Amino acid sequence: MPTLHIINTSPNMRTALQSCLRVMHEDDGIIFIEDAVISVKKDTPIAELIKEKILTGKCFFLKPDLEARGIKEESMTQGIKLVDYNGFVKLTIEFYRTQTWS
Amino acid sequence: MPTLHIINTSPNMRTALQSCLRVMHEDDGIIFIEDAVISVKKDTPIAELIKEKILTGKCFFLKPDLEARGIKEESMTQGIKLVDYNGFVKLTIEFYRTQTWS
Amino acid sequence: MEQKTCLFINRRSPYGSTHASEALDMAFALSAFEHRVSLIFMDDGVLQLMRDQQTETIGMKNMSPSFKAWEDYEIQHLYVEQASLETRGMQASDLLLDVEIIDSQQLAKVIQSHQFIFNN
Amino acid sequence: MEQKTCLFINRRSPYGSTHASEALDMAFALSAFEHRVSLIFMDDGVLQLMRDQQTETIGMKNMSPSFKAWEDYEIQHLYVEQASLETRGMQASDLLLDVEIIDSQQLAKVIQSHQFIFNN
Amino acid sequence: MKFTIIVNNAPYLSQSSDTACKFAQALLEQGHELVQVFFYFDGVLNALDNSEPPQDDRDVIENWSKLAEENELDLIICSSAALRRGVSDKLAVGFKSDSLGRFSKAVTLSDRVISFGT
Amino acid sequence: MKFTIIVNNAPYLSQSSDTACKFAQALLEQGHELVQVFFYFDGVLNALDNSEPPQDDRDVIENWSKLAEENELDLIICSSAALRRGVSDKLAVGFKSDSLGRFSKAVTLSDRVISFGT
Repeated sequence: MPTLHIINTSPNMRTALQSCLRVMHEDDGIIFIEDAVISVKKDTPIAELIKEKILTGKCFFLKPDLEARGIKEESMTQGIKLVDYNGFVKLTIEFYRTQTWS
Repeated sequence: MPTLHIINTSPNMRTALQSCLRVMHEDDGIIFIEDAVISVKKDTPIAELIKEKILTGKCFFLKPDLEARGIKEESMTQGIKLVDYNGFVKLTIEFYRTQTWS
Repeated sequence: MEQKTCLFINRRSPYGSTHASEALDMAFALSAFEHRVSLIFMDDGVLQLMRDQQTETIGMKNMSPSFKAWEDYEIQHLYVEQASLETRGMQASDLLLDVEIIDSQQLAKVIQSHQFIFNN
Repeated sequence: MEQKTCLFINRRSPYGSTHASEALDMAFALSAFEHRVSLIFMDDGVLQLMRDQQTETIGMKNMSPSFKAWEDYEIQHLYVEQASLETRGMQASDLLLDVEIIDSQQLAKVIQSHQFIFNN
Repeated sequence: MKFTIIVNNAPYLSQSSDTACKFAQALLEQGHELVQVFFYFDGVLNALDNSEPPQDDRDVIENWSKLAEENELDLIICSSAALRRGVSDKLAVGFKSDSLGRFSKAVTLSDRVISFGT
Repeated sequence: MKFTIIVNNAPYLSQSSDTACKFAQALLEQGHELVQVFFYFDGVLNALDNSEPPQDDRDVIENWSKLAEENELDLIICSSAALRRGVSDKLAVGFKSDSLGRFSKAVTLSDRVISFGT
């Protein structure tokens, strides 16, 4: 019964992502929203941190938050998945529970 | 004209301390208050980070915040300096300006 | 009423904010209303359990006595993450309560065994 | 009135909070009242300067036009820390303004040349 | 499916309240049930009446009030968190102050409980 | 020496308001001058009237009011930050709402400007 982890603060500024990755099950998903969407940028220290998780196909980003911050598709790590608010709702149903990390 | 840097969040949870250390001048001082006082514990990753700064004799901790969190003197890194609210005020006069990192 | 299994993940230092103390209030309330509540202390949350907290000088309410209220509620489990203790140079003997100290993988399983997770 | 030299250190991502936008309001106000104001963008603050921000879908006010107001105020300097750009995979060409890109040691000197520092 | 949403942060300080409102709207449009929106910690500050944000910015509190009116929602702020912070009895449209017991009942009825912020 | 103190965070959410108040008290006891305490960002929420924290906890807002009364201090909340958040005209004792211009004058008169929180 996998969990959807919701990260809403920047991993450049806070250590929530490290804690999340430490206690995450391999079937779990992760969605980056609000200030956390900066994690999408390729070839960065954070990209390295979530590399394995991206390979599982369960790494999601909230598209409206990416657009707001002017982050272009060509600068994103390959293999991540973009969702809108509707897709976010669907993920919370697809996964059995959510856990928010700030 | 040295600066007193004020850190008020835990370096275990946020990256403010790293940013502060990156742009700090060698004459500058640093005071840990509120949740930041956990940095006082010896033999930890944070202790390692501020090791050099402690050697300069300009690493201060707000004692009331240490007491509140039950941190004992024998678990503290050697060479740090404890101040009360009065001492904190005096430091802000002794140094030329303050900069707060959250 | 249908009981739910609720897990509180307490990651914050006490006193730096009211998160620690208000999260406890919520945990107790859910327990009083028949939900099955457990708590995990990890990251700076382990500091909530430190012995000998003295809050007179900062002028704030001492949280430690609240933990004695455990016994009045049917809290299922109190877990502490080992890695969080180690990073902070802490040991089980520093804590004011008997707790179950678990590693990060066990913690992942605890999360999987609950319906709702509350973070703070 | 005695002018002061004021430095704003902007470290926050835009939109995740109003810190970025309210800090600008304060900087502009101090400048309007004859203080000598400079700004540094470092850490996630460099994201405030990204081109092509589109905030319609999140329903928030776009910050980018505010930066054009620079020209109406006598802002002394706009600095961006090189290391903060690099960590985020960003370059000068990603930014919507001409700024002075400086390294961390130069930044330390900029801090030393101001009387008051404002953080956000 | 039955949702409870928890809003933990003050408006404007954090985007969490905005995101929670967008999320609530999306789940309602998909035909799901929103049992309760519960405001805790500084989230209770979303209920402050008469806020006037700058004209060119969004009005977070009004967005909640509209959503509540259009969907006959319960927006519940925690009474003890509100009392501590000085959030008075006069609340914005759609908000009610109630106990953690009321929240506990919503938890009972829900398939998902989702937290925004802290 | 002449100080201005800036309080950037809401009470209770963060200890910063408590620390700022203790710091203000200490500097006044040492005979320094406190030109202004300015509340910005969510700091304006320190001025909410009629808060009632639990009896066994401290009352952050009352602590400020007392300090202001005993020392005839100016506790200034930023009017535009307050308007945005719904902090009304009826403020706790000792607080006044005013513009960033008022703050700017305090900066002019100060030897030290010290920020607590954000």
